[in-house]
Amino acid sequence: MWEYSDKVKEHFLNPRNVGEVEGADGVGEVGSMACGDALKLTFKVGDDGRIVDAKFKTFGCASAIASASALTELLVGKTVEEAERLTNDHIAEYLGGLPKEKMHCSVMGQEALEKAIACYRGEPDKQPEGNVVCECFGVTDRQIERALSDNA
Amino acid sequence: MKPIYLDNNATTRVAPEVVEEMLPYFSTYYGNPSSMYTFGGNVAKKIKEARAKTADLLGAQPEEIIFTSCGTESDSTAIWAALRANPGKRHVITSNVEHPAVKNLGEYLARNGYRVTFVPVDRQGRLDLDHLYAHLSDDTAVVSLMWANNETGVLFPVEAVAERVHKRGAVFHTDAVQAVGKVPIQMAENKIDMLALSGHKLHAPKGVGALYVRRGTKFAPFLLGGHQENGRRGGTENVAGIIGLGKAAELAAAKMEEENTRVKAMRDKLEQTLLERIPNAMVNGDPADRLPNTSSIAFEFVEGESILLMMDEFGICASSGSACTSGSLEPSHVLRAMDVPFTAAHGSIRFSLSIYNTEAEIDLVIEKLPPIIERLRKMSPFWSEAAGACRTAV
Amino acid sequence: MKPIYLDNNATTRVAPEVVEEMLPYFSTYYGNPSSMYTFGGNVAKKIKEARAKTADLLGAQPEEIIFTSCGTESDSTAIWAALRANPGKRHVITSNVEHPAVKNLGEYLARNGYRVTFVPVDRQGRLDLDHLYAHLSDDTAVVSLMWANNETGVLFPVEAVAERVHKRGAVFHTDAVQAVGKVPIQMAENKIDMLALSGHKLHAPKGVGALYVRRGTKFAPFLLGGHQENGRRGGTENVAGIIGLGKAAELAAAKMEEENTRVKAMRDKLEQTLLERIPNAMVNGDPADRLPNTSSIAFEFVEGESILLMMDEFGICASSGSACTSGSLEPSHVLRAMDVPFTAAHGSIRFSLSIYNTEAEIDLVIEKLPPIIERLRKMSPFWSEAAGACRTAV
Ligand SMILES: Cc1ncc(COP(=O)(O)O)c(C=O)c1O
Ligand SMILES: Cc1ncc(COP(=O)(O)O)c(C=O)c1O
Ligand code: FES
Ligand code: FES
Repeated sequence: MWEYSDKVKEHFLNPRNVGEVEGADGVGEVGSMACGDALKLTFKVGDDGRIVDAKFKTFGCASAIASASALTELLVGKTVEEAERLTNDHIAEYLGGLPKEKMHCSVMGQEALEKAIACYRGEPDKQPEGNVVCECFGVTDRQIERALSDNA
Repeated sequence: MKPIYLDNNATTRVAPEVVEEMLPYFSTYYGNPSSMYTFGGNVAKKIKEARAKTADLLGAQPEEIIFTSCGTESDSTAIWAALRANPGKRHVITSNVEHPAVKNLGEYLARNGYRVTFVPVDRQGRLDLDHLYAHLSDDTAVVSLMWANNETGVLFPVEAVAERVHKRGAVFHTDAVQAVGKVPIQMAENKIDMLALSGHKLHAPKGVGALYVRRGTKFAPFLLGGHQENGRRGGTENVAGIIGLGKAAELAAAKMEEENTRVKAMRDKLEQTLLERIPNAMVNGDPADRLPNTSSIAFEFVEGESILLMMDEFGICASSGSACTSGSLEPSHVLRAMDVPFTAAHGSIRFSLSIYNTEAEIDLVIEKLPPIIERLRKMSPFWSEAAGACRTAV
Repeated sequence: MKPIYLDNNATTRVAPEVVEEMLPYFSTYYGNPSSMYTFGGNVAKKIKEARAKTADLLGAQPEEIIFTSCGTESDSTAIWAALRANPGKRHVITSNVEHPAVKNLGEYLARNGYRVTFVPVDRQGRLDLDHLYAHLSDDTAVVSLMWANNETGVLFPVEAVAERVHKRGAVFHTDAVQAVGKVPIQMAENKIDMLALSGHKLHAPKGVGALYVRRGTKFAPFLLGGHQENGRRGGTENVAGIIGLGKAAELAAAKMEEENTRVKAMRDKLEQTLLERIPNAMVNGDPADRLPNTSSIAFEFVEGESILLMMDEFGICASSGSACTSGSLEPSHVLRAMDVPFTAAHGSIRFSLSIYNTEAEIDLVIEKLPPIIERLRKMSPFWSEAAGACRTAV
């Protein structure tokens, strides 16, 4: 059994902001429809440049759900520039930590956020750096290394 | 919270009768069965009794039973014994849906100088017999096939295969860890050379197993040491565990009927009702030839761990993939071997019942699970898109 | 009849505190520690606790402990791991007074492509260190020496040897089955790479053991299977046994002092009084460097089995040779390796005490044994001849 923090459990059992924001300004999808875990993040930016609404849909384990839920909470009220500085480390920290085998679930959150911000700015999709080591999750070795060192 | 325990293929509750039988052998009759004096000799007698009871459950002779520490050790012992007894032969046959106890040993052998054939299964988890027989050769030392699959409950026709394998001069071993106590086994009437069982799957404690070795089968010990188990397994006997296994074997023989009637009926009710109430759900594995207690159901577009943890809130215990491979993030190798699509494999849950389950427990699961699946599907990006199309397409 | 149990090197009484700790894990908390739900997770936590306690007894880290099914499995695991980690090296060093768990594996290796050096001991059972170091070479994969001898209690200087072996680039393993709980062990302060222990020698149940593997030591599993024990030992964990071992380790740490004072004093009284009262009797093994609980005494001109059975009439339990080799008619290989004359080896009795023994029990043995020896000697053809001469000659 994974040792999940109470906060992870709480977010898993009562996830915030499930769904899709209507008329979203930013949309980020990561993961593969064909074979693995996936996360779709949508957000809306208000007139003051701050994120007013963020929602997620995910196909994934408890930590994927909790990470996505945490991410949406972290996003609301931030400017896009502030949001850009969020990493999976912040997500994990917000949740009181994640088991190291489950770090990729929070990485998925960070990835979706990067894509959603790129989408918001009208930038083309960036190819991830490093080698994709897990096709299912679309996770690269660089991302895993980063996740592990961020959380060491 | 008292658990609603539907994970009996992972492990079982030790029967209270078994605990009672074991208890005196910890602090009161703690002698070493190898000892010269009465205080040890009495323990040896009790082990003899346990050996006879275990043999009885299998329709075997007491001297054909070797006690081990678990199913895994029994499997390793069998396969290594067959290889050591036939040093000239370098080929092994097994299936690609075996428990890690056999699978990982097979992969080890493949890396260490043996040719290993992993026989495939079809979409229902049924063994490709033509493939197996086509690869059986004079070089085949051992064929190891599970009697019943731990994840799907699918039964392999091991008795028929053993006959052909035996004629061909190879040793036939079966991992019967999930079959013993659930399907009738009569070793006196088949040609299986070795058979592995594990105590904790039949209401004996964890940490004790047994290996049946047919009289006359060439044998070499896996665990070298003292003269215990007639020189076939070194190490001081797990006395209490063995006595517990003997008692559990006796109970299993008496409850086999109930397992195949009352337990089966509860399994069927659970399965049928869940399939009725939950769209895009399907059974994994051949329903026609299956253990009476097992049901593996795929709930498409949701993820197994999430289901398990939400069920955990109600004390419902089941498993996604086998307990032995949890802790890994991979979907089960058994479901992959059966070509179950990923969206379904990821959301597969195994329910495995025992005589300790009640109708009321089944009813509770039937009540609690459909809303859980619905809730998780609402979060799933796949579901919203697939819902319309899939509801009819599957 | 309550036994007077002086055979604690064969096995021990499970401490009542240990049984109490184990009991709930049979029929109440029976979940599989690998499971996803709370009912299994709680069991995993309890195993974690047991691992920490076992590590504490050894002055080790929890992740350095692998639970096994017995001392024999721990020994096999260690030696095979060292060989597999160093496939280029084909030489093994051990002693010729090892327990069958190591001895028989050594002999197997000698028949299967390895060179094995069995280092001799002297008349007192002390290791010939010059012999050992002379044979240590770049080809040596592993040196396996027991910390304490099960028959005589003689201690080998394993920490000193480990230092030299390590410098030479070989793995050092010690079979510490008899030492753990009787002599202080601080793995953090020595260079021993692996160490085997067995639960039932320290008031945990039979059927559970542990292997210490120093962090950084290359390892390959002996029992392949599931991911249990961090991938280092397949097979569902002997949950109750492991929990029992953890508790026993905690108790052993607390009782180490008593073992080396009260128990040692009883052993010394028993030994000295028997030597005073029985002519032609002598201690086997170096009295200066010995376990506190063990005394092996040779009663010349009589036969061990007869002594044991006559003592059995009074409920006195002891052993001739090790329990593991009884059932064979051969005199102990340990005493033969020490060059104990046959007339003495055959009549050697091992007394091994524990904290459960009382002064009154010792007094009873002191009262009952001399007449038994006398009676048997009266029947012995050797005695009548030797009596006059030997009484003074020894
Ligand atoms: C020194 C020594 N090593 C190994 C063993 C084997 O332990 P087990 O019987 O638990 O396998 C014993 C006990 O019989 C022993 O005394
Ligand atoms: C089919 C099968 N074989 C082998 C095993 C291994 O048994 P054990 O965990 O007792 O070693 C199991 C149980 O996990 C099993 O289900
Ligand atoms: S998202 Fe699949 S393991 Fe976490
Ligand atoms: S005379 Fe029977 S064993 Fe020695």
